[in-house]
Amino acid sequence: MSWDYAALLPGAIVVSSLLPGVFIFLLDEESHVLRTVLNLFGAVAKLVLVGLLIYGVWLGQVFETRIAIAPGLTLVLNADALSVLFVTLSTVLWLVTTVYAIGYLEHSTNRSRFFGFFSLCVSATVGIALSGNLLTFVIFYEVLTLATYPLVAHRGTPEATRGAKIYLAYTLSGGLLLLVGAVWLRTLTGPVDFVEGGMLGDLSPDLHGQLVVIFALLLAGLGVKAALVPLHGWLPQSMVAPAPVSSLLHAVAVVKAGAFGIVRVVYDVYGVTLASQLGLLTVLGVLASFTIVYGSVLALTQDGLKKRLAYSTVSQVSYIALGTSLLGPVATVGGLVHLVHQGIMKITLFFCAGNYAETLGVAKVSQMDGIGRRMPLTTLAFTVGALGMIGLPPIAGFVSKWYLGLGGVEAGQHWVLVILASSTLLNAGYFLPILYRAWFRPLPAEWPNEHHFGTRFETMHALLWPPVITAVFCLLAGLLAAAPFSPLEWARLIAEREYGL
Amino acid sequence: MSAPAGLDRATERSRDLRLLLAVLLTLLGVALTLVYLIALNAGAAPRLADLAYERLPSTGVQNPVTAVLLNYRAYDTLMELAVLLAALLGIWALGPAPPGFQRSGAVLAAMVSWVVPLLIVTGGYMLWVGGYAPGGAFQAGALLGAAGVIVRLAGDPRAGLPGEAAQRWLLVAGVLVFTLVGLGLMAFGAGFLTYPPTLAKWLILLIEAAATVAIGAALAAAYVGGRPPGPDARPTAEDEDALTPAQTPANPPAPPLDPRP
Amino acid sequence: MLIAQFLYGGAGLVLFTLGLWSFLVHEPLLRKIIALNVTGAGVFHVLIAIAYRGDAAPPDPVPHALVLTGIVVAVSATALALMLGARLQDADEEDQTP
Amino acid sequence: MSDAALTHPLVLCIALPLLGAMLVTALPRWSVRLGILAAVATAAAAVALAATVWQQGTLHLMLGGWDRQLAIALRADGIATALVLMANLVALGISVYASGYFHDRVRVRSFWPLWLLLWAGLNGLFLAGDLFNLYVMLELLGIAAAALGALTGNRDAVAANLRYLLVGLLGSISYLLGVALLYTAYGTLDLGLLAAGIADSPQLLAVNAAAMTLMVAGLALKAALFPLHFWLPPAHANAPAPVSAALSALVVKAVFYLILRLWLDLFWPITGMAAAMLPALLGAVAIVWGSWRALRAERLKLLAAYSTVAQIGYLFLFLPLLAATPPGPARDDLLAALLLMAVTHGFAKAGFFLAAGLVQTNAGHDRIDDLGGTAQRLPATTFAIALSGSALIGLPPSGSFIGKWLLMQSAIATGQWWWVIVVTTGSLLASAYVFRVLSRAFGLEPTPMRFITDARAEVPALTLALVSVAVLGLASGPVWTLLGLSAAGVGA
Repeated sequence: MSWDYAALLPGAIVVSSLLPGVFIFLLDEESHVLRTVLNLFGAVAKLVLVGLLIYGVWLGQVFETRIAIAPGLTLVLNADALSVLFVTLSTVLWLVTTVYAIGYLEHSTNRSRFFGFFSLCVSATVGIALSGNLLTFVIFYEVLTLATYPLVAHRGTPEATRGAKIYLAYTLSGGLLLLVGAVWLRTLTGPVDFVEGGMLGDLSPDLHGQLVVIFALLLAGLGVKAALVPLHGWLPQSMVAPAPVSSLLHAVAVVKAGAFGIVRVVYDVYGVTLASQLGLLTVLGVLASFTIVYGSVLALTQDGLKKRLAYSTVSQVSYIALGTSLLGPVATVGGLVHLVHQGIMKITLFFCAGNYAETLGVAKVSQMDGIGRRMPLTTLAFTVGALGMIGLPPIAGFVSKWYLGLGGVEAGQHWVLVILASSTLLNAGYFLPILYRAWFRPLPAEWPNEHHFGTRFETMHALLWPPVITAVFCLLAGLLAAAPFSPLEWARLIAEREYGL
Repeated sequence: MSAPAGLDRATERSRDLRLLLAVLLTLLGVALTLVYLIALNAGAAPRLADLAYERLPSTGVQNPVTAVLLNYRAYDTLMELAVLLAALLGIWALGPAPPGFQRSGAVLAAMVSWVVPLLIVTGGYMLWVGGYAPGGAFQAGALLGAAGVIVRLAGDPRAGLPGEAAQRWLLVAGVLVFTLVGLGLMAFGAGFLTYPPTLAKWLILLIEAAATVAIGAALAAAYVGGRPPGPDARPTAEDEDALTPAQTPANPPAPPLDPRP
Repeated sequence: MLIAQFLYGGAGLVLFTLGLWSFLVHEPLLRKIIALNVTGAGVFHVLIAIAYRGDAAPPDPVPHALVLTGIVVAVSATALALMLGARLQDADEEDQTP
Repeated sequence: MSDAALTHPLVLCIALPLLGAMLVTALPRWSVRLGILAAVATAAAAVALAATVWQQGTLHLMLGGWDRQLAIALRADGIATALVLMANLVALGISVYASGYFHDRVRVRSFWPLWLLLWAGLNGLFLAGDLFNLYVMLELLGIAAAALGALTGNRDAVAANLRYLLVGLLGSISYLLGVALLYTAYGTLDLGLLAAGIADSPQLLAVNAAAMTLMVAGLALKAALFPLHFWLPPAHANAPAPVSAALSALVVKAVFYLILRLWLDLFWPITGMAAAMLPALLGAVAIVWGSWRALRAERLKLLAAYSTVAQIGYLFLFLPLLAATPPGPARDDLLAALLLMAVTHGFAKAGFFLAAGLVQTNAGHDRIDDLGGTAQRLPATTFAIALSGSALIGLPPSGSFIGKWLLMQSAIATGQWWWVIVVTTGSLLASAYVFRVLSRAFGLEPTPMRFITDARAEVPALTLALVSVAVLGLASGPVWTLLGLSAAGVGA
């Protein structure tokens, strides 16, 4: 263990939210100011550290924290291009969500508990992002489960308890399968480090049978969090959580952790070549395609706004898996860039849904008539997110779908276009009626539960600006897709390295 | 009609079970006997006997059993005194002693006044003789305990033991002296319970004397069957037991035992 | 090996088995406690038998000492078991009276 | 005599609690203060012992300075030291907790001497190198434990602990007969000499096998290996919380330690795969059955007690894996994993019981279904339950996660994959029962204002739980070092 800057930075990124989290638990409930300071300090510190990391990686520095937890079992945190993509996404959205959560929850109950686990949750997420081997990934993956459970259960209502229980049942079972797969893989190869291009290529073909079974275990474990059908059952149930939690679960942490894990396993453990040779990509592609269509179909019928968004997540996250399952760098770019794009678009939508609920008591699509006139900025942000999801240029979602389609053609899998087209139609089917209602229907006489926060704007600042900012991100990610350091360019860099181009 | 039939079946089944158990235990007995036969013939004899006798002159005692108990394996004996004390403390934890028996009549009282001193004197003799002939702290302690039993039967609720405070010192005497001697020897560089040959005899006698008192007191106190009655047993105001007076008691005190007829 | 040694030790093993039987079969506490003591006595017999080295040689003092220790342990455990039993009986009687 | 000075902590670990027990017995008015003093001194001796063993390796002491055959040996090797260290730190935590737990004068006076005697017995058992001395220690443990368990004085507790005492006695007598057979055949009681004798005497297979069966069966009864576990749940669930913690975390563990010692050191020539299968199968059933009963338990402490039945089962799964793994790094890993599981469970279960006791004191009961408000009112306590609970499940980062990881790895590597199914089933059931409790903490109760409400009770529980997770889970390397295993050669 060496303790220089390069060896400390990845660890410090994890600790920067972990430590504030621990202190927040210990705080008295009434220490509003101190808690807010700790929250923001953690989020900003993490952002600064990630900035240093990006800069260093751009300069070609190697960052790696290694902690031997037992002989032969080493916790490795390091920064390759893929980790940087995910860690940046989580850190930026974390800061925004923290601001939003402070506005949303600082006046409700059990704040110390909530913000403590909130910090643990993001620590686990960046831990996942920076994991340098499968062991580390499994550890943070499980910690993420444990840290999000109290957030889902936070409201304390019977539905919340039930939703949290279902969430836990799914994720812990999935975690166990992942664990068994990881242990099994380790008996075959020794420590499973994430290596660009995969590390199982040299394994004797006799073991390929075992590798298929292990892949099934790993995919089952990761698929739960990534909400691959039929493992998605927990996600709509966990909608009982407060809005910032839903945002976090859907855009940054849980769902993304699963999708990110699938990317890691396919590219950096198995390697695309081996994975395609073993027929694993086909299985993944079929599962992802089915999930994309199935999630969208279910979203059509939901009246609850958050439920509709939840099913939309089920569908959209599988774009990442779809991109991963297509052999060829272009599709990879599409999948990876969607990791970021889906994140910023979905978080915008959830923030907006939270604003509607908090300001007007509106939780259902059928109550949203004319809401655009009452809350124009929020609804504008919502519109950007929704159109992006549908894939309208120049918003971010268009870029993802373009590359996915192109990748499908490149890989000779033309059916991908059919999936994308039908998904786009379905997206439009469940988002456009909302937009129509919001902008063109008359205002109702009275909102279900209206609050006035005494600001010039439609709602309080801490709630209003986060979705506006993320909506701007959605536009920028699409408009400036070709600029250096854009998500697209970064995804290209990763794809080039994975394919050794 | 069905209930008795069910009962019959139950007894029948338990009879079958007993039969099975009997068969199994018989097999176990036979197997153990065979194994024991093999073990006896394994050629381990004389086992530790010769060595124990060979080292006897440097143990400070001439009785080989005492040498084993108080020297070679003194540590066992120390812990065994702790076992006895633990059992007694466990009995005390269960509640106060039931009241004793009614005062004995004149005949019994006269006999007791003869027998008890005799037992105590015999105990002292046993303790002394243990150094070179069969006897020792256990036998002596057992006699003292028996004296206590007789005294309690004759009507003394405390079985001739002093009040609780003093009794506690008697009970811990054995282990306390034993441990302190052991640690003292260690402090002087001899090693825990490693007696210098010149002092061995007297140290062993000291330990044995304390052990005799402790064993006698523990046996008698165990027969009393609970925390000793007497003025000591009543709670006093200036007690320092609980450092904080604290909220509500964690658990209510155990109800006292029913007085026995 | 001496035949007396085998017979005496073997008798100890018979005691051990009988005690075990009684412990497993009989319900009343007192019988169980006595059964355990019989079982223990069986083991002590075996130890005493090992100590015997014929009439000519003095016996091995180590097993004797072990048995002495074992007896004190057995007495202690028996005393505690009896008192626990008595306490239990009291509690049951209290339950029945009101 | 610097060599002699090295072995002082070996003696002090046993003599100090013994001395403390005498003082608190004789001076009952000072029970708590003297008791805490003795606890701190004993724990310090244990730390000193660990430090000495860490530097010097295994310590040996022939008490009385006699020949090896004649004397009673004390010895501290890596396994013993690791467990001594765990037991003493846990016991220190329990002592601090207990100093505020009992309020009734009689209970205070009864608890401390018995507790220190139990402690002396624990250390004595871990450090003993003599088969008969181990018998005395077992009895000391058994009697002190039963007496402590019955301390509440209620009917259920007395009945359960009477049963515990009798069952324990039967177990010790069986063990003693095994010792008698070994003395008959080999003429010594010293563990090391006996081990050599047994290794040299394959012709005495019948004696060895019979002695092993008697001893291990008797100890399995005391260690509550399924189906001999029936006495444990009522005894542990009805004892006062600090006692439950000691019984579940330490006493059962000490007996298992003795089984392991006999299995690995003494009877290794005959404890091959065939012999190991039976205890492992029983362990597997214990895992599933114990976890299932824990899930169905209505009371928090009963849940914890059944969880102990399951956790003991895990330890027995290691036996066939050890038998199937040739000496080398893989076997070292396995041994370390076994120890890590035992040590982690010690900390976790103690933390769990102490926290459960606090919940019980505050709520006035421990029915899980009605715990809501209390669990939510005491964040630190609920945290202790959560942390120790995740160690019981084996979630990362806890010591038992590493233990289970290595256990499963070895099971797959040796082709005994069925244990993986057992472990995953057990983990799932454990998650279910732990979160069944934790979900009570998320209700609509009023928000607690402080993290800690009763420091003297909550800090020990939380600390013990935290050690099982953060310390043992993230830095378990010292376990390997203490076992004297080279970390360098360890790999897949």
